Amino acid sequence: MVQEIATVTGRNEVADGIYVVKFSSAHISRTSLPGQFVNVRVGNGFLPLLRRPFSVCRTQDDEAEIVFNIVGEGTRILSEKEPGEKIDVLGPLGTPFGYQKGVDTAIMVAGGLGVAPFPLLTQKIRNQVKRIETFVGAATGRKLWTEHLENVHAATDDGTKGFRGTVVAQLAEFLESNKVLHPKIFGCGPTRMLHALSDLAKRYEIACDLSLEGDMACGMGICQGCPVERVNGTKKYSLVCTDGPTFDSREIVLQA
Amino acid sequence: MVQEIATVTGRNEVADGIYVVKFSSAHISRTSLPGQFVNVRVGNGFLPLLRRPFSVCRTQDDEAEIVFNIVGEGTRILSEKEPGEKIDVLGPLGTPFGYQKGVDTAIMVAGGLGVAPFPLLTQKIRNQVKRIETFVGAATGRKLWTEHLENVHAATDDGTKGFRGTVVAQLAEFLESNKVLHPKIFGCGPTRMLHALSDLAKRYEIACDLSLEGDMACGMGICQGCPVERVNGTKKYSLVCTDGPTFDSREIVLQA
Amino acid sequence: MTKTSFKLRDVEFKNRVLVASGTFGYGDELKDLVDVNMLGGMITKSLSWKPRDGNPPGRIAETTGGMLNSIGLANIGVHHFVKDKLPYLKTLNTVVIVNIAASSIDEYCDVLSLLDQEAAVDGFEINVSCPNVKEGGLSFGTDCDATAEITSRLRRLTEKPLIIKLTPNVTHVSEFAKAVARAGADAVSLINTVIGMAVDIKTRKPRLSTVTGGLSGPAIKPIALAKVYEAAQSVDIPIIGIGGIASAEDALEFLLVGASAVQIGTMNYVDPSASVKIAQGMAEFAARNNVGDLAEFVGALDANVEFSVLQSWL
Amino acid sequence: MTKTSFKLRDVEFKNRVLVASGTFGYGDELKDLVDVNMLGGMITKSLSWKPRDGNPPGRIAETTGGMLNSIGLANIGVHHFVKDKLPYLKTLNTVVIVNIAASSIDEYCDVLSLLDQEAAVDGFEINVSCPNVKEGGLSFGTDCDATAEITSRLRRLTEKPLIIKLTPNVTHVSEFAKAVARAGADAVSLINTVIGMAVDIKTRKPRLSTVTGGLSGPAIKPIALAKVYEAAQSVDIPIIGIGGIASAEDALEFLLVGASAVQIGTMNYVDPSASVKIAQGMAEFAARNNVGDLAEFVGALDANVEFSVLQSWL
Ligand SMILES: Cc1cc2nc3c(=O)[nH]c(=O)nc-3n(C[C@H](O)[C@H](O)[C@H](O)COP(=O)(O)OP(=O)(O)OC[C@H]3O[C@@H](n4cnc5c(N)ncnc54)[C@H](O)[C@@H]3O)c2cc1C
Ligand SMILES: Cc1cc2nc3c(=O)[nH]c(=O)nc-3n(C[C@H](O)[C@H](O)[C@H](O)COP(=O)(O)OP(=O)(O)OC[C@H]3O[C@@H](n4cnc5c(N)ncnc54)[C@H](O)[C@@H]3O)c2cc1C
Ligand SMILES: Cc1cc2nc3c(=O)[nH]c(=O)nc-3n(C[C@H](O)[C@H](O)[C@H](O)COP(=O)(O)O)c2cc1C
Ligand SMILES: Cc1cc2nc3c(=O)[nH]c(=O)nc-3n(C[C@H](O)[C@H](O)[C@H](O)COP(=O)(O)O)c2cc1C
Ligand code: FES
Ligand code: FES
Repeated sequence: MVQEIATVTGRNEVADGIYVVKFSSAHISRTSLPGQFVNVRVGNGFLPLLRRPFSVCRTQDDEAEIVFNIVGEGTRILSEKEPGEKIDVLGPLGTPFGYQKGVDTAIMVAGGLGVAPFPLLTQKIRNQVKRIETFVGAATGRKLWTEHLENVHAATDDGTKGFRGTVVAQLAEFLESNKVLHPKIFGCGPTRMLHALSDLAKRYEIACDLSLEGDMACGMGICQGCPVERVNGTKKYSLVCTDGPTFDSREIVLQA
Repeated sequence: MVQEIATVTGRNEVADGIYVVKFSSAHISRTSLPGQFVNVRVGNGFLPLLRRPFSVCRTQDDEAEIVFNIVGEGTRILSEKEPGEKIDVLGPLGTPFGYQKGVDTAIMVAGGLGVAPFPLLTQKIRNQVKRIETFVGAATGRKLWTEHLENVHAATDDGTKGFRGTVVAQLAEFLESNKVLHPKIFGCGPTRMLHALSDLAKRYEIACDLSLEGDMACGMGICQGCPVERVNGTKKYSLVCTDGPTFDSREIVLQA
Repeated sequence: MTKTSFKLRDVEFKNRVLVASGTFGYGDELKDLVDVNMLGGMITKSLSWKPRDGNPPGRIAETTGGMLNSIGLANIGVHHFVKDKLPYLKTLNTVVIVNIAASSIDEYCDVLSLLDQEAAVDGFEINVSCPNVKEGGLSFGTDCDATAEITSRLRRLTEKPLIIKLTPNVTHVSEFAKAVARAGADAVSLINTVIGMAVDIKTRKPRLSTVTGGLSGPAIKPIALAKVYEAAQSVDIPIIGIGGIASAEDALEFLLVGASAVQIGTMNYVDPSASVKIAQGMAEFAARNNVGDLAEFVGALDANVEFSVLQSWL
Repeated sequence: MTKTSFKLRDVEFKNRVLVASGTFGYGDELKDLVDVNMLGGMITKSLSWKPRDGNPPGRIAETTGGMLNSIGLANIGVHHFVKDKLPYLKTLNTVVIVNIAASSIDEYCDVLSLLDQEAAVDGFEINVSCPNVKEGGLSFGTDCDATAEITSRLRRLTEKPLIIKLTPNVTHVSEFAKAVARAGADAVSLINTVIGMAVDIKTRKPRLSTVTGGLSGPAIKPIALAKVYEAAQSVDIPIIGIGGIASAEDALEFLLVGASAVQIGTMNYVDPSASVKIAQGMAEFAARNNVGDLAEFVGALDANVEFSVLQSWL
């Protein structure tokens, strides 16, 4: 984990309102594992005050990339960073996805910007598994970003591209008509989607790691601000920022 | 007085760290009188929260100009405005300089950014007086901006340009060696300079209008936040934003 | 169309947005910029019996997301107000509330009695954040008995809406709300400014000539919401929420925690049209969400009652 | 070189900057990012006798220039702390203060007694912003007698520095400062967070699961300064200033109004190196201004005594 004033080396609108920002940091690029995140201070002022967390999306040599859409002031400021400008990045943070030996088929399921961690997961897992199937959902075709992924199955709410409906429904159809060997699901997206995905994983008895979002103040296990309820165990809550953001779907209680 | 979302039409660094920002506003341009100011909201956020006051520096057709240096967050943001961007401007505000009939020689005295109101004063008074003498002081030559003025006498603290010393000392020398007919002094600059200028005006028995600065919350006579003590009269304080920013030097008590 | 109006006694406010005392002058200064007839009402700068000069310079200082002020209740006095300001206010088609400040209970009574005869004055808001000269300058507003006494004395003098404006600078604002409700107030408004200060480290002087002053603006919104919520849990009379409101969304937060209406203060300086935009934005939000009457938002917070201010370990 | 150190009892702090409770964990989490040996000291997260799970999700919410929290004092408990955290803290070359939270006076005493034997614990800060179970959950910190009683009970149990951390959510913080000074505290620290809340208007739910929580960050700095100033006017024991400090300039404001040292809270989340930068910046400012000892700033406010909190009409 380092705190670095990194130089922005690229910024692209890769889909409608979706930005990729690239920055140089040897440490973050070379040590980040899939599912980990960086915590970005978008400016020196106090609006916004807190850092903003983003999954490490892709790494290449000494550069790392994040992908995001504009939801508020922080992401708006970030989307306006020009190459050459500086950002204050802290990372890598959190517990990566578990991709132990024995998994043959990696099934990645992304809702909206939940696609963020999967380019890096694809990058790292490619030589280890036999097969990758990637399900990417978005509201509409213009908001779909599917680069750096393998075997992409697209789904849109309005049917403008790929399957009409949710990614989870699409995955269910896929599982009905395809045999998958030693599969594991990796999911990231809105809570409602994670609920559906978690249910599906239980039904098919497939191991499933989910990457959660949630308000964070520190991102480093200091403030205790990001609890997620555990199914059982000695303590009632885990912390999204350090114990997560990735969790085995059977170990946590997703919020309503 | 209007509140307008005006388009920035120009931005130039006219001297070291000194910026001129031009914006289009027919009303402000056509109704502003010398010594009046506009109150600018530099962004939609809350940092800074309050508007920032700037003298109307020059007007041309439907465009008006302000000139400023970077002292804090507000002026920094303003200095980064690109042509085409919008700023929220409120004005013209305040009481203009008094340049009644009977004045033959206008003596303008500026310390630092106190030069701001004088291009407009020059523009408006040019055909009315017989002679204009302008004294402009700065810390150093690189920070001297003397465009759109007449008969400029420059002074710098370090002597890199013009007279070495303060503008007020330079003006005193000038008055010793020159006859001026029916003069009036117009002064704008740091408080210490205004003190010296006010003393000089008394000594030479020359009428003198000073333009004051001071913290403002509203700029419109609402908040009562900008008092200046009066020498005498029925009320103890005047308001810088509405009764001023220009005052007859004999009517007010300058702060220490 | 969404119903936006509400009533206090016989007085109907066309919507739930008012401009706060001290941030809109006497109503005439901003007439070129704001159509005050689009608002539920306007509240004047605090008026005292005699004109007041106010405090020495060093009256305002900006802070992160807010500002400090120490104006010293500079005002033109009630006689001057009646003569020079009321004629214009008479022409308005909105509710006019006069805010009163005083340094003794008798002074409050005198100012109110004089104004009660004026038809153009629709009601009163009482600023109790004033030094009680008899008690060595301690603020009335932090003394529950004094606040209640002011209320009951004034109640006897007027049939018009009587709103007591509470200070947040007390341990339990609910005690003050209950006391003034019992003493006959028609409503409470809160919060007045939060005590704060700022220092210029170069000169080593306080930025305000009075050392401390009142903090206002977006920075205090969370504090104001908690105080309004506390008051709303404790009394049945209407509450007018004030503190850092800058948008329709902010105003709706106040309604949800229990305010029947809101006042816009500091933001009037930043954007004179803020209050009108907020009034419109509230109606639009309601319409978009099929809410027929803004009253449906009042106190409609969906809070888990198991938890409360007291039980939460901060 | 400017002298930056100060003493509390026998304990010497190498400079006047500490990290605040709850914003630096137990000291080991940030060791890769911050050299805590560059600081005057570190204060642990509040510890209670037993571990505490804390409040349900919805524990933090950002606000203008600040944040709300309602953590519920989630902590690992004092036994776990002694076993797993103290060994690391022993290796540090800075002052380690343990912050204690409890729901009864006996619990405060038990935790302190247990830790008093540990050489690695240099002193105690007592978080009185905790619900007193015996009084139905009312906070100890808003009850002057209870706060004083905690102080005197704990005083009898330790010779180490005893700092009482005051809440700003009271009318007169000076009364609390005086009471704990009389009861034997070595210092007071203030402010803890200011009660606040925020609402999600779409769901109509409070953003915090406990409805209200504590506001911190730059937004509250003016409030904190005024409270520290009020306390400094009323007691002679050292004061540690807390609230919204983000720069050396901010810290110096606190020294000028009377604080002997400061704590950095929320800014540790935003910039883990903030506290070290602040400590360095204070020394540099002093050196630039030919101040040989930071002590010269303490209480050096150049205030016009004619005016005061009480007399200013806000
Ligand atoms: C571990 C982690 C990894 C993340 N990775 C990514 C990523 O790779 N790409 C990406 O686009 N986003 C990601 N997010 C979400 C991202 O952090 C937020 O979108 C961002 O913080 C919003 O900041 P803002 O200032 O633009 O919006 P704000 O002003 O903070 O919020 C604007 C609105 O969005 C809502 N909002 C804020 N944060 C979230 C959130 N976390 N989830 C849902 N709604 C929210 C707010 O309630 C508010 O209504 C991640 C979050 C976490 C916790
Ligand atoms: C009527 C009027 C007309 C003005 N006209 C001009 C003009 O034409 N050109 C110009 O450059 N400036 C002018 N000023 C001053 C200008 O408004 C301030 O420089 C500006 O508000 C600073 O904003 P900021 O956010 O950049 O700095 P802030 O962050 O507000 O301040 C940064 C530092 O500068 C100091 N400071 C802030 N305001 C002033 C001030 N008014 N005077 C001295 N120090 C200050 C602060 O104390 C602080 O230390 C005028 C002021 C008034 C009242
Ligand atoms: C400069 C200024 C002057 C004020 N004057 C008064 C006043 O005369 N009487 C009063 O009751 N409140 C006064 N207030 C308080 C406001 O009415 C309001 O309660 C407070 O500012 C909080 O709201 P806000 O955050 O929206 O500004 C004043 C506030 C400011 C900023
Ligand atoms: C998330 C969070 C957790 C906190 N936990 C504690 C705590 O356990 N004990 C305590 O005494 N203060 C706690 N505080 C209060 C801080 O120590 C500090 O008093 C307060 O945040 C004001 O300082 P700041 O504005 O610099 O953050 C906490 C603050 C925050 C933001
Ligand atoms: S965000 Fe601070 S502990 Fe997780
Ligand atoms: S700045 Fe508000 S009255 Fe002058």
